[in-house]
Amino acid sequence: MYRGSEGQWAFYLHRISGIGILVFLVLHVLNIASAMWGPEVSNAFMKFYHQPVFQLGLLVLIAGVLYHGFNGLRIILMDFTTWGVRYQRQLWYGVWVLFVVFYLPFLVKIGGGILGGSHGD
Amino acid sequence: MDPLKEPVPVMPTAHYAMGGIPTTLWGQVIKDEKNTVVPGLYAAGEAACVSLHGANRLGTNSLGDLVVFGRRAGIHAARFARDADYHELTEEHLGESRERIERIKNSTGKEKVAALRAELQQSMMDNASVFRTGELLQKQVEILKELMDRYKRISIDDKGDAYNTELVEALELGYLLEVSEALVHSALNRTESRGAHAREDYPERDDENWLKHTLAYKVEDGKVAFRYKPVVLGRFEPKARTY
Amino acid sequence: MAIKSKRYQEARLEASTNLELYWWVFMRVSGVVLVFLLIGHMWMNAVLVDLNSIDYDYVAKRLSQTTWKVYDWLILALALLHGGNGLRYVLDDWVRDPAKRFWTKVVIYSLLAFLFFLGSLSLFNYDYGVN
Amino acid sequence: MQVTLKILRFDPAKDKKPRWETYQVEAEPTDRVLDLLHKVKWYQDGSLAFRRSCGHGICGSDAMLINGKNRLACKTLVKDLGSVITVEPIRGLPVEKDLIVDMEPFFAAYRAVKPYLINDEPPPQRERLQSPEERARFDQGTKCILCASCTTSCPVFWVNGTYIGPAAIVQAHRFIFDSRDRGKRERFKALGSGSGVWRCRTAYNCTEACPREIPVTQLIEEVKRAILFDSF
Repeated sequence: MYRGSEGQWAFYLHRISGIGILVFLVLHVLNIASAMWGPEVSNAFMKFYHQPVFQLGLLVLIAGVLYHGFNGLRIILMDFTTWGVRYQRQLWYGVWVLFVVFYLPFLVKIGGGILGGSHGD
Repeated sequence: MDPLKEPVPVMPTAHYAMGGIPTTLWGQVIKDEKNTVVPGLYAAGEAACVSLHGANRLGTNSLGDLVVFGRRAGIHAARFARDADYHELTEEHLGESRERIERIKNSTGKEKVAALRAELQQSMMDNASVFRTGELLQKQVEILKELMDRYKRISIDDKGDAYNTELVEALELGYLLEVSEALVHSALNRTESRGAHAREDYPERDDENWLKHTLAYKVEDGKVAFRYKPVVLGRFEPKARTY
Repeated sequence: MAIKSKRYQEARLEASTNLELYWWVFMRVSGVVLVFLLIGHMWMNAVLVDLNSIDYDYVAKRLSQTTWKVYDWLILALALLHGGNGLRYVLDDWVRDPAKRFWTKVVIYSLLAFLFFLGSLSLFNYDYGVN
Repeated sequence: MQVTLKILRFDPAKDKKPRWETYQVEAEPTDRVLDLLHKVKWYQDGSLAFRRSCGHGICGSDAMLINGKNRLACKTLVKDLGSVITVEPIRGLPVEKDLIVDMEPFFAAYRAVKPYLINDEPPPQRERLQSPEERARFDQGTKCILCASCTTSCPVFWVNGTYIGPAAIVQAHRFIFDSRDRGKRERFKALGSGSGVWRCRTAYNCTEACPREIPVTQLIEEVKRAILFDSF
């Protein structure tokens, strides 16, 4: 593995999270669109997705969205300011600070749900 | 490194090789004192000697060699290539070069290129440096004879054809030896001091006998013959360096 | 790169249009918008409500309001375009064989177009029995 | 000190794929990696092949992947690496032999950005004058020695062989921002294509690899903005 530093990992994570989000988007749209076939089909789908393993997956997804989004803002700052490139490292750490701040509520709520065993019914 | 805590490493390097393959103002190689051109052969840069610098060459002076005479040589060579016809290239033409390569590749001698080169460098540094004497140079003549002899018994590990840099280094050592021979014999021959050639046994410049270029010709290993070419003086006459 | 492409696909990669520039700008503009839309979307559906209580009725009630229809459709459209183009970058990087790359793209673009059609349909063309 | 030198070797005449070879070398902490390679080549295994020329970080011929990073062998000291040193050829270019790679794709990209002054206006009576500020605008790019450390450290270049690469973009920058040059539109053509500057993903490996300390990513971003503002 090439021993690159922050920038390299920022890029790899951005790419992986992006692909992950796109895959989820496919499932999500199919899931919501199932409503067109009426309450029975739709509720069956939803119940399936309410299993804890998918909740964990959802936590990973939310992490991906938050990272991809905040790092995307970092990229925009680097592209359109004269100082962004110079402070790319600090900006990346800033991305993680924002990430933690925004991720905690999701972690508490969804994580609590998984541990609390409420599976929607 | 921190110069307050450790000594600064200092390493001498070869700054520039003065002299070289004599050329015309267009970079064409000339082979004798009558400026006879070798058609189609060009030299430029440090390898060449348009005699731009006189008997001493100062830092960055070689820019002139590159920017002016490199360009002129390129222009002339391109012109020559456009008008010239191809020569028939036969096995016979390749013979000598191929033989040289095959001899090194197939040799089972015990001499190693790196060791021989290190000896050559050290002895040239000791005996044919900036300040030289007849005695030291004579000693170096003998050392070169011996090194030339041992060079015939070098062998290499790499027998391959692709990027055989070991073979290249072996060939280069042969050329280094030949250039060293030309340098040492010429320096021994020139019994005066001029520019960067400082003979401690002949400290004065001698324009009467030595205001001329030396052309060195290899006769056989350890034997060099000389011819001389007049110096073309322009607006500036040689003067003693008194500062 | 000097012209050395042997296939149409490679030639297009080397062609000099402003297309790549426009996509580059789009990625940044859509990215900024998506960050806010998605954080809002996730916050509303995973923090403000219990995720596990979401069922047909919840979705139906939500999607009966035009605001959320437009909001969700904006996410759908921008995310598909942003993600689709991102995937194109990835494929251009990772799939070197031009023929393979071409067919992978055909399949993926078709899938994304189908998703867009399906998603839009479920958002606008269906009233979920709530009026 | 004793140094264990691991070199990724490849001989096209014998090997199907590269293999690791280990050498024990006696070294001073102030020795350069190039010195170690010479010790191996001259006194242990003459078949080891690598490029080097000036040995002073100017000619740009001995860029290698040393302990996981692209560096010049002639500027990297043993004391900064420790007693186990791995040396591999730079990535993304075809290996010819051992540490020697085929640089042709690299130079093809270099030629594509027309790295020379373009100006059709009739030459002035004397020089084309330039203020110190105008000269400073492109100063950083002039330090490039074309060693390919940046381009071959780029994660996009490794997987996408058609990407023009940081080095070529730095060279383009050097002329785009030269007040005497009139050829930026021609360069934008090469840079604006699918394999051009928009492929850059700002991973910063190039900036960190540059032995001349050129802020490569910053120059690339400046080129992006130059094309952007030129088009809108």
